[in-house]
Amino acid sequence: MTQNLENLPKGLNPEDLVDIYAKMVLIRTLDERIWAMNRQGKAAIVASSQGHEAAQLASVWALRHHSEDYFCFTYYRDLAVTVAQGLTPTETLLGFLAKEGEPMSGARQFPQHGAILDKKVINISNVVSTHIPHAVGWALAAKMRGDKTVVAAYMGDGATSQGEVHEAMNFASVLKLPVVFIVENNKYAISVPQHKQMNVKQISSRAAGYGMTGVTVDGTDVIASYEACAEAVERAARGKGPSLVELEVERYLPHTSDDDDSVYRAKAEIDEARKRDPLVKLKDLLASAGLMTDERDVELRESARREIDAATDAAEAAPFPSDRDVLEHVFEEVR
Amino acid sequence: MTQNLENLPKGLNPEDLVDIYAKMVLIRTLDERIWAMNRQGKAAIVASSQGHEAAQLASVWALRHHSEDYFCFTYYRDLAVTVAQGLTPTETLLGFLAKEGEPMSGARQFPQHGAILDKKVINISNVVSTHIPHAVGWALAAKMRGDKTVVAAYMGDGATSQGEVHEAMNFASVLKLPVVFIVENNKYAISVPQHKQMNVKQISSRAAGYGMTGVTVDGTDVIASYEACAEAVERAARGKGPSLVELEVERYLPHTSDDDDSVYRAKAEIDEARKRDPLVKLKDLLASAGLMTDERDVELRESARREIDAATDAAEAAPFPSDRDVLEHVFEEVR
Amino acid sequence: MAMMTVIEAVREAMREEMQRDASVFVLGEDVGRRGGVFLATQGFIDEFGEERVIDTPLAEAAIAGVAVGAAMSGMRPIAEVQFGDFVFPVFNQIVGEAARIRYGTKGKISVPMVLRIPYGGHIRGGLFHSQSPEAYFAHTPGLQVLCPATPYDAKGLLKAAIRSNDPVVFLEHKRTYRAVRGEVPDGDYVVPIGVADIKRYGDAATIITYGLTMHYSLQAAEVLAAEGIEIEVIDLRTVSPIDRDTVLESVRKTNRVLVVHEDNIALGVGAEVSALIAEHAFGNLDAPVMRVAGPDIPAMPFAPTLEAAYMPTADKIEAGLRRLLEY
Amino acid sequence: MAMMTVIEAVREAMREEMQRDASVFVLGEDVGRRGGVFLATQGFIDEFGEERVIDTPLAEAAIAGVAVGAAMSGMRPIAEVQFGDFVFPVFNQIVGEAARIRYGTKGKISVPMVLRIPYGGHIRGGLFHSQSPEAYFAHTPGLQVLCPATPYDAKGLLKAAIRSNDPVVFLEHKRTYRAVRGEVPDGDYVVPIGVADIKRYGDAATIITYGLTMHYSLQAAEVLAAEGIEIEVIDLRTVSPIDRDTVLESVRKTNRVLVVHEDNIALGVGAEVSALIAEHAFGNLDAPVMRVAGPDIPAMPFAPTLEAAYMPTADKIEAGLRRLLEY
Ligand SMILES: Cc1ncc(C[n+]2csc(CCOP(=O)(O)OP(=O)(O)O)c2C)c(N)n1
Ligand SMILES: Cc1ncc(C[n+]2csc(CCOP(=O)(O)OP(=O)(O)O)c2C)c(N)n1
Ligand SMILES: [Mg+2]
Ligand SMILES: [Mg+2]
Repeated sequence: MTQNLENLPKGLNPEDLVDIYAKMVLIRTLDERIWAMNRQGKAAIVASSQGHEAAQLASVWALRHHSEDYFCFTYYRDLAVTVAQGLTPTETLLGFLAKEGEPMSGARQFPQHGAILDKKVINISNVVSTHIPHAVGWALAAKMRGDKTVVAAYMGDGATSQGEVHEAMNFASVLKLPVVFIVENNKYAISVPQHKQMNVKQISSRAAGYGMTGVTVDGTDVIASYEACAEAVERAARGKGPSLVELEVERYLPHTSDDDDSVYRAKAEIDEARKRDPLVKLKDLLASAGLMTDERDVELRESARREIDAATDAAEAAPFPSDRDVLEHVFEEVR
Repeated sequence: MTQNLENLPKGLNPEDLVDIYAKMVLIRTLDERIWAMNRQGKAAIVASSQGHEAAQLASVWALRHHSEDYFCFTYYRDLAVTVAQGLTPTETLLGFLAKEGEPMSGARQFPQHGAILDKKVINISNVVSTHIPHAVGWALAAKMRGDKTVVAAYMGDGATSQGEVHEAMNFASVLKLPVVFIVENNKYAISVPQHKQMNVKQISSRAAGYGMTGVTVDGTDVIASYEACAEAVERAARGKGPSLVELEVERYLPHTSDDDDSVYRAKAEIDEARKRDPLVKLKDLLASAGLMTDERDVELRESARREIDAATDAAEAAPFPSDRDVLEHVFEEVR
Repeated sequence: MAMMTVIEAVREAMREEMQRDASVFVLGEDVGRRGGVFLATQGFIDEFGEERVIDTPLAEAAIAGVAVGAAMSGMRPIAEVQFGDFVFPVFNQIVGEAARIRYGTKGKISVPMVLRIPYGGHIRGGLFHSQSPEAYFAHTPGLQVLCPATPYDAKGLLKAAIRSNDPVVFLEHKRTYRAVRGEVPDGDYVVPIGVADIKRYGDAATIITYGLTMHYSLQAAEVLAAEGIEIEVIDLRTVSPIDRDTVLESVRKTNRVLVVHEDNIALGVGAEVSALIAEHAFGNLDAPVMRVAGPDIPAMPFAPTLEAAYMPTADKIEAGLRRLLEY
Repeated sequence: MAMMTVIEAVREAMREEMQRDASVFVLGEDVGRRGGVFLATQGFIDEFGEERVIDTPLAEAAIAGVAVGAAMSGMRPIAEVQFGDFVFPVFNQIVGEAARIRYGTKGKISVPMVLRIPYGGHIRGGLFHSQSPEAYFAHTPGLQVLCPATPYDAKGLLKAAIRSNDPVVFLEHKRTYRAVRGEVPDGDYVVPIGVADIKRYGDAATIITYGLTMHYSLQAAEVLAAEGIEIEVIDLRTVSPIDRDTVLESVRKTNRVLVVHEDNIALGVGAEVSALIAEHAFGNLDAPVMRVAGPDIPAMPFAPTLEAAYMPTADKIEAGLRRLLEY
């Protein structure tokens, strides 16, 4: 642990950590359920958030506590962001099962894709990195309108190789836009390890070339992640322009349910990574601070399981969307 | 001057400087002639190299002296590179007048575009930065074949904002390819000044984010430019991967003959820039070292004028290309 | 009524819309102090300030992508790409993203942006300053693709484009910028998107065209008119979605169709026009639908002789008409 | 003869060409240890080493652009884009550059590269894993665009593509990868680029198609065959340049044409086929050239019900045939 609970970063209270832990338990339970439903042939495709939860939740708490308003441009692995922002487990599962009532895209898109504007989350596309310029544009619009939105743009390590990320980061820095670029570096782009993606150890080393602040922290550590994100959010909120926050996380499962990581990743490496499990780390921290007991933890897990069970039932019971509107929403009016 | 002639960088001799000066005089004379021919309505479009000559010629001399073999991917402003590589003034002018016999594209393309393989120059496209991945691919091919080619990839400051530059630099660094990225930073992309293009003073600050060496030097100073390029070429030749060399130059004329810089650039700024004229600086250096006299300079200028006069006559006398082959070379065979 | 050129009409449309609606802004390379390389935004930076007239870095994907993001949040950006040939870096954002966002959010988010693209050749632009990219966009459901030919249409369509709640690719033919003058009414008006215009009435045959070749088609029609043969000239104006009604009605009247465009022939807009006519007016045709278009070579060579060999000019259109009429 | 799937045929073609010619190499995301996300290069890294099987950063423009540069210098790169939907970042390099390099150097430089793209839907790919991008490339002079439907054609065409001295966009339908098995001869053979194949002979009407819908077209033809109506099915295989001779000859025989593809209808490949037939076989048609294709919506929604509504399946093709025959 980088910090003890006496010395938490500004804005973060011990109760926040308890709340974050409870969310993390719920999200891990949900994530595991979705994966299982894929193996049962029910969910067509899944990208797991397991190992990324601390980074994702810390960023959301930092946005909440350090901006007047914010908006999240997520990517497919950001289950913890969407759930923290209010997408319910049932809604989430409607997405994974492509059922009627799915709120992001009406099941036109892969799960977790589309928009939930009232929950401040947009994730339009599966094309890696296309959302980074969108996030910058959203921030530009906010600045032009004079509202106080800070935009969080989430991406993986692999995404940073895309030209559009370069263009968008540069653009945001020139115009000093309120954006926080959050890189969840799990050291793999599908099978391609970091050293084949880039010749640097820290992606944050790119920030200097855009004239912005960049920092790399342990993304399995909620407190360190919170602190780094909070500083970046504050910079954005104060009109000081964008920042790049690299959160070093772990990917415990294959890239997606379609992937087989055994051909490119040693089991020992994953076992080693498991030692940094954000869930375990946060629980241990809370326990050592007297804020969590094994009994309370079991309670949390059981209540999570019950909630996910109920959501599963609801989602399974829902019908597939009717195809009647398949031609609609190409344009404002059907032509 | 950053150096005196006693202390020249490895590989650079005083005679080289005299040769470079003579080339510079020829190229400046040619460049001025082309601009004049545009104003006479004869040359449709011109991008002047004036102010960039020291940087361009120093890079060519560095490539010659520090690699076994090399190849240049130039851009439209690299007249000094193409001429130093052997494109004659007549051939050059055939290009600007779009005449039969133009060697780079058969006058299918803008002047200076196409390829002169025997002269180791390719400049396919007017689309800024598309050649940077090509240069990297050429270097990859050289490395795969085991030949010793070092590839020079020339671009302007504006070009560095393009996503493809990011992708290509990263790619080259991961694979440790023999490339020297040469940025001729004249602080303008047409009318857009550097501070609206990027939030950094030195473009070379991007290099660290790719894990490569980056350096910024005075590109109106032949010796400093040579030294920076030579080190980069040697790194590439020794298998140490790519480098980014930023040469700070001046653009004395509008972006192209189609541009009117008076609406966005103060005359005083250009007057100030004229004080760094690479031609004047090199002449003064040679004179102070006893390697150039006013008489010899006048001789050089007059011989250049005669050569360009003859080339002008030859190019003007040439016919336009016949349109008979306009459908050819879409594919290997006409379909 | 005022006489103005196409570039003046474009400038007026943007200026009036920016005056009318604070959510409209422009971004692109050199649009600020320089006023754009074709001066479409001349004077804007003084009138509207740097905040609404944004000189961008040289990065088309970001220009387009930032515009998409701003439009998603309710602004009405007008993004400029300097030349049609430099448009490919925007494909990911425009063809891949902007076109699908309404559909992919089931109508929750729209993208009210305009991508302005000076395009086309016959200006000695050579291989990389002459491109006609409209067909790529016209193949993409979710995009509205406009190619005005006259100052009147340029102004009225650009206003409609800026006001549209869906993305518009707005193509301005470079040669028309200064070469084409015409009357433009004073005050506000829009030309509806998706509606073709009959620029000349006739009964012997119909030319379906747009952009610069609309003018060349009118010239060819004049030549035949001198011989008493009246050609109808339809200016599509919107090349996607195509105005089927106007096209089919004319076909039913003239029974002969020549499609004319500058873009190369294979899968050019003319292919879709021809296919639509085949599907919906098969029984009305006295002759095959013929096409006069750029040859299938990369557009378009630099030397004047080579450029002329590429370009579908009035004489080539006239020859096409005679072939059609003789069938 | 061996029975194999399309993905196996693709893999075999590449492996044999890499064994034959040291200048052939592959690059793309995950092509190394992972063997590609569809396993097209499974085992290659062990057989050919990291130097010729290059796992790249996640950067399609660089993958394409580096391949262009390597090809210009005489190598024969095979670049992989993981899904057709992620292909837009390569447009600048492929549509803008690779396609024009031979022309723009007057034949001095060629670009002998292959861009392999797993494409197409009906695999629950949703809005961003189902794209059919062939028409964009087919509109581009200088590109050869291949869409094999069977293992035999996949292997033979891919070999021809690798040996071609001009750039090839090689589209492999994802649903055919494992679903379609067929005989493939032992040993070396090529299928010539630009030559269509009659996959079924008939006289009542001609279906012109390619890719996955070729199989669905054969299914529809079987249904009608049971009623004694024989449909000819032409598999274009090369969608650009189109094999006019084979197409026109069949039209002259059957006098009725249905064009079928999965890509959306407006300016899909079917538009060019229809326009070509209009131009060159007008007098041979007993009915309009009709099209069965994806609707003009962004391809293709995720939910199974919605995907089915998009997809041109055998029953929709059968209905199209009946409409055509009744005309
Ligand atoms: C432009 C594009 N190229 C390729 C893909 C296929 N793809 C999906 S995710 C992915 C890897 C992304 O890695 P990273 O950004 O590190 O995110 P992670 O999945 O590791 O969280 C790839 C290659 C894609 N979706 N979009
Ligand atoms: C992709 C693309 N966008 C825009 C242009 C138009 N354009 C031509 S040169 C240029 C500025 C280039 O500036 P820089 O790279 O600094 O080179 P310089 O001309 O200053 O030497 C622009 C915007 C282009 N040719 N290609
Ligand atoms: Mg990753
Ligand atoms: Mg510059």
